[in-house]
Amino acid sequence: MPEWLNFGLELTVVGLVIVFGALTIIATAISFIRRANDAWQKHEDAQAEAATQKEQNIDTITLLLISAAAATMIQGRFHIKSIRRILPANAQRGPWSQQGRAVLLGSHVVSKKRQ
Amino acid sequence: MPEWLNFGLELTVVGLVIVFGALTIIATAISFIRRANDAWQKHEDAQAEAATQKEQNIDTITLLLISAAAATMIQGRFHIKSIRRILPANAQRGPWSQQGRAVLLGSHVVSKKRQ
Amino acid sequence: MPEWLNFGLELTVVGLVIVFGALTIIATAISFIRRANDAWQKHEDAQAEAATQKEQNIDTITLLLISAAAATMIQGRFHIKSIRRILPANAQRGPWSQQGRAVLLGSHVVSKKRQ
Amino acid sequence: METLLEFLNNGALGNFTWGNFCMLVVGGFFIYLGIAKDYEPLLLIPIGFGMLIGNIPYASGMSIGIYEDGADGGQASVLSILYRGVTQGWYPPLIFLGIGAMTDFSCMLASPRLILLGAAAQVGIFLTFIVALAIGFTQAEAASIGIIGGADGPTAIFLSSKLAPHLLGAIAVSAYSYMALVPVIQPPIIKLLTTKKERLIRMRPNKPVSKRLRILFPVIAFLITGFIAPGSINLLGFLFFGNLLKESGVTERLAATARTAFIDIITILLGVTVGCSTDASRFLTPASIKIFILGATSFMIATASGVLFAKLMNLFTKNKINPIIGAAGVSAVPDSARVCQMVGAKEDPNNFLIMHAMAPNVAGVIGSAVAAGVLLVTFL
Amino acid sequence: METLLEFLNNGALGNFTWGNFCMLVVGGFFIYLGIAKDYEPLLLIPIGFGMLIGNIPYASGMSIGIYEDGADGGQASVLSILYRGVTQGWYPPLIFLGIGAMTDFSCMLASPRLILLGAAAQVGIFLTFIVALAIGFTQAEAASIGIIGGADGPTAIFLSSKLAPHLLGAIAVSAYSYMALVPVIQPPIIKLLTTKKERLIRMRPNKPVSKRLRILFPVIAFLITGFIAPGSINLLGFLFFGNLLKESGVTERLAATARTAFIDIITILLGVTVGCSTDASRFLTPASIKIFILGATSFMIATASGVLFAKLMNLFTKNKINPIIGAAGVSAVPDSARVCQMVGAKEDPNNFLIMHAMAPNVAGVIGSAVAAGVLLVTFL
Amino acid sequence: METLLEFLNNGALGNFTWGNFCMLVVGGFFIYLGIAKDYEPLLLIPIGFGMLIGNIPYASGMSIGIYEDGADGGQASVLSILYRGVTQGWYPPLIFLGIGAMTDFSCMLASPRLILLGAAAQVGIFLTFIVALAIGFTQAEAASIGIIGGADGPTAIFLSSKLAPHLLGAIAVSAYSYMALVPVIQPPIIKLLTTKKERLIRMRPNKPVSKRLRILFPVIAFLITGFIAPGSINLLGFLFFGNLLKESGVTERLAATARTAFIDIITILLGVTVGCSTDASRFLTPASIKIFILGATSFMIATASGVLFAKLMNLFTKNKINPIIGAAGVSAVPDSARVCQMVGAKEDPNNFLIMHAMAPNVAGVIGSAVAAGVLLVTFL
Ligand code: NA
Ligand code: NA
Ligand code: NA
Repeated sequence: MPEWLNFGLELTVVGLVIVFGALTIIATAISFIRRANDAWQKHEDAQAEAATQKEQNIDTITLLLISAAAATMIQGRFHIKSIRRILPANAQRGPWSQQGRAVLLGSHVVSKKRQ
Repeated sequence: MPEWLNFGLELTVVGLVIVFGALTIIATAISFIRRANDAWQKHEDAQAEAATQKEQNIDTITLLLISAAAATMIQGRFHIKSIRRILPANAQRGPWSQQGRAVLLGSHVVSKKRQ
Repeated sequence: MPEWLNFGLELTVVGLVIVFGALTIIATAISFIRRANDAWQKHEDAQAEAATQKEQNIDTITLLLISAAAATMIQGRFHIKSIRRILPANAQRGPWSQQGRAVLLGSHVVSKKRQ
Repeated sequence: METLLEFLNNGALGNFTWGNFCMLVVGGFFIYLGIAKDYEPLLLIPIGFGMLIGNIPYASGMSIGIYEDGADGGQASVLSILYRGVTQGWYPPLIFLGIGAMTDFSCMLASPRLILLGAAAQVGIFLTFIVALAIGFTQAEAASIGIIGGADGPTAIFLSSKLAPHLLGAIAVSAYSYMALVPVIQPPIIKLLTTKKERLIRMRPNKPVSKRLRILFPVIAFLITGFIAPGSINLLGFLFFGNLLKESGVTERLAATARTAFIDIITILLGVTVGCSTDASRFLTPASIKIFILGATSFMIATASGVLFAKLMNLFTKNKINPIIGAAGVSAVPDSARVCQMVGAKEDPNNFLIMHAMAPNVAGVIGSAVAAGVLLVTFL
Repeated sequence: METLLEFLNNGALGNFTWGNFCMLVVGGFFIYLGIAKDYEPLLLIPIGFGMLIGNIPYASGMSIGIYEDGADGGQASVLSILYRGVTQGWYPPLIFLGIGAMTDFSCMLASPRLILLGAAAQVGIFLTFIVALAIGFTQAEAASIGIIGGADGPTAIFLSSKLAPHLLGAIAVSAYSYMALVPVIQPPIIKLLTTKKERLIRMRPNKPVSKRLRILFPVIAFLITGFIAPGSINLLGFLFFGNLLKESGVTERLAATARTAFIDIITILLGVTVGCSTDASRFLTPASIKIFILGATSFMIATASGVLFAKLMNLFTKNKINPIIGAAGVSAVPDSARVCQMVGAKEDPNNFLIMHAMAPNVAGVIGSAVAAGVLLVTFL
Repeated sequence: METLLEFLNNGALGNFTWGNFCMLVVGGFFIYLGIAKDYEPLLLIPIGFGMLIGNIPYASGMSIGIYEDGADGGQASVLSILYRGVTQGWYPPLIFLGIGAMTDFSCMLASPRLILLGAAAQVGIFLTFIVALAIGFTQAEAASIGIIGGADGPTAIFLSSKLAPHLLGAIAVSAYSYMALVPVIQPPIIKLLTTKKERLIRMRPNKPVSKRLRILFPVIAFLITGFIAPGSINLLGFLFFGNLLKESGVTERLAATARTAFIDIITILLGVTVGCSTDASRFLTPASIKIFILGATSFMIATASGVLFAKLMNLFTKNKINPIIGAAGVSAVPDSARVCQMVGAKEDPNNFLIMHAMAPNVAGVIGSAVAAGVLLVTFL
């Protein structure tokens, strides 16, 4: 058998073993996690609630931001009772998006008078 | 006549000939195509129909995707009769946009239960 | 006092003087401008009107663009009396956005017949 | 007057060759395929127009051409600078970042066993490697040619930029051409290798996948592939990173940019420069012809082995797999999955294979990246 | 205390020059023009702020300045790295890509004869070239100065980065300044060269343009210009490529990115670095003054020749052209077209010239790019 | 068979070290913090995943690793190329461009006196510098470590890339870690240094700020900071330039791109490459431990000095400041401002501190950039 064929076959075997190996391990890991999932489910639901908690929490921030802005404008003569939420619950969170909101808000506050 | 002026004028002539040449040829080509267009028109209309055909075809894909997803959720107990098309006919086609739809779809399927 | 401590303290002093200096000057500048603002206000209002003037002016352009396009389509048989403005007053101005409008417009004109 | 003639002579007209003419025709044909036939237009149109740019003939030495990279002391041309992303191999990982950010792996996570089909389709890579050796290519060249069967443009470009830069143009173009031609190449092979009865097999709809699994997957899959084939981390690292950005739920703004503006920019630059690199004098060679033939072979072997492996799996499982979806293992996301759907729909319009086909489809991307990693560390 | 004083001395205060002061004022004025007068704000504001950055004086050798490119072995400054896109000339083609993706050529396709007006306006480039030779600039310098009359910032930057890098700052700034001042420069010239009767000429509304023509145009136009003036393919290749992405109908996502995020990013980087490059010690020279004067001349000649050529054409056609739109041939898209509209509307508010003016306007972009190609291959 | 084993040996498995393992765990932990705790996910997730990529072990010399920059004549790895934006220091200014385009300075413009709080918080930088000198770091290293107290990732990366490249990984990671941990670090310090009565102080709502002031601010602030500390223009030039794009009202399209696609792209590349640079063999050193401890110190000193300075100011003004907002002077925009809001709300739910806290918050960004400029010119 010529050298190149020999080498080619060897590499083919090694290569396929590695490719199949990698993907098989991934597949196994996935099925394992899926099975484990039911056990985790309970814990997850707990987390989910916590999450909504946090969600609320963030809304509070927004609420405060808005109230603050409003206060800024109306010099605190009135009081905000409720605010309809304009962002979906799963909107981008994270500092920068918050910042983003603040930005919009800020300019909005200003625009009121000047734009 | 000084050398620089000589050279300058020569370049000016050459340059203008080339600029006018290029744009004139373009203009001519365009008018030619415009004239040829009427002849092509018939053929084009034929194509246009074909296109709508294809369009349909792609919608079918979408339809199947959606049905499949629905099936996934309702474990095929019901049957989808008709689906309102949410994308304009001239929406981006091409693999990635398809992919895009699949993505949205996938997450939608999941969100149903988990989000 | 060891050399490094000596150096460290010196740099700290210099650094803080510069940081406080810079920010203090900024703060002073801002308050100065704020005070000057009232004086400028009158002039600003004048400008504001000029701005709306210009705004109008730009709308005129848009109006003409649209009329032109319309004329293109209806071969000038009718006449446009009024056009509802689709862009907010503070939409991006500047050449490219104008260009952008022209683009949309152009393709719109064409699409009418061919798309 | 002489000046004018002389000028035109030094320009395109003077340096015209029939090779350039052929390439211009090919470029125009690519554009036509993209627009009229809607074959992978996002790839074919940039590549096609790039071919036009790259084959306008002119006297060299004016730092216009894509190969005038300033190595000869002259100024590097604009095209050669934009081409660096290809030659230095950093466009492909960035494209994988965007692909990861737009790919939904749930179909694959829902039925892990189908992942193996994505492995099976890589057989094409290695068999083609052997054939390429047989007809006299060097080992590194053969490896770069074989990867065409991976049906992943970025993977092919990345590997050949490292192993066989001089063949990059031909390899990239044939890889993208065949990816565009998937709807033409695959159906006959699928029909040939499957019985009507097999093509009628219906598969159970997938159960939904938990958010946690979708978040854990990119991390775990990266670690596994990275440890087994470190050569693949450049590609898979960015693929799974992009997917984590998508699934994490807290980095949506990054994922959104990665799958829109970012991947679009890189796609434009990659496509047009790869097209430009097909200068006739370098591209129209016997080697290119061989590469195109080998590429086709590679694609067919890959499709066939995917299908056959599905049938093999059916011998050992009671919950039968429709062997059509084995063809999706070649990746070429998501075209080959759509092909499977259509082939299946021909037999039974209510058989929704596409959701199942997406599993081997995306698995195939991982599979060929791992194979590329193996070849990279073997020959670099 | 000494340390503090010494520190401040090594800083801006110690190295202050009146030249810097002037440039800071100019920068502020550019910003004012952009905001208060809305003159090309997308260009003037980045350039203006760049002038502020580039003229803060400081002791060099801290790899802060845009000219500290590490050639002297030191570290390349951030600004010098971002400036490479200008000096290596790859920002302009990328901007042309975006312009192509946002330009609608239908107005031009609807009345091809108006394209010639876009050629006529290029006379300014070559006459200015002669004048520049006359007052002692080298040929390469003269060519780069002449191109200012092309009224295309990217074209001017591209050519001068290749032919006269040392004049790039002055050329770029004057090109953009005059583009911004089009509404001031052109009207008087137009009025001077046309009769009221001519300005009242109404032109027939355009017929719509078929989609096929709009798709074929970028390909054909690129081949024609490429073959005749290969030196222009770097600019026109990307311009027409972008336009094909727009018109093809199947690559809208690429076109959308090219005309938004992509061109915006490059515009920001180009503008601010060009502004930074106007360091007083390099910018405030007799040469710059001459360049500004020549640039103005170039603009006026271009406008005039456009208008006069329109009148010339009217001698040979029965379907008269309103000579006002000849002025749009200088490009400066779409400002000069808007100027034509306004000048025309002064005489007859119901005369819609802008759609017609867009034709020579976009043709002018092509014309000056071709001229740049000619100059490039002649002097490189 | 041997080939296979040998292959695996040359791969990750053969080169595995416990150091890599630790770093992989840390990376996973970062990702967990970002997702589960929502701590700065836009930073922690890219950095965390980068740590995974950077700590997959492999035999070097395959141009995979981020440190294989081709200096040894080999091919530069993709990661090393993307990492250049960090080592050459041009990612940070571009991020500042985007931050400027998304930051609304009106809160600060409405009550200028609060700017001083942003200066006070920089005390942490210099005191930490002294401590770092004390425990044996070189002056340049000590400066780079002190800047962690600036609580600005980009500033810290920019400075250390110039002064102490070998510590960049550790400094960047600790800077971002502590920025993410602001909600954990600051509250106790605030409570410790303030009385309930002080925390209950209500501040007058701000009056609106005129558009003109918002436009003038970036220009004037840049000139002031530039003249006093030229070393800061790379950072502040882009910050204020971005802000001018936002406020000018005529460059909104540029500002919009700068604060979305542009900053997102740079954030992705910066985060993942910084993460990759934490290769265990370089990262797990005594120096890193010290840096983390010093970083924490720096953060605490900064917070404390902000709060204390607020109390100091209250001695001289009748219109009292709520000392809580002094903590926002460390920047870490906008987290620390949110922390102030929460701490204040604990005492009085109707006390809206956040609008006031934004003032020292954004002022802190300017403050630490100026401090960085001082350190840069002192030690470069
Ligand atoms: Na594949
Ligand atoms: Na022009
Ligand atoms: Na700070």
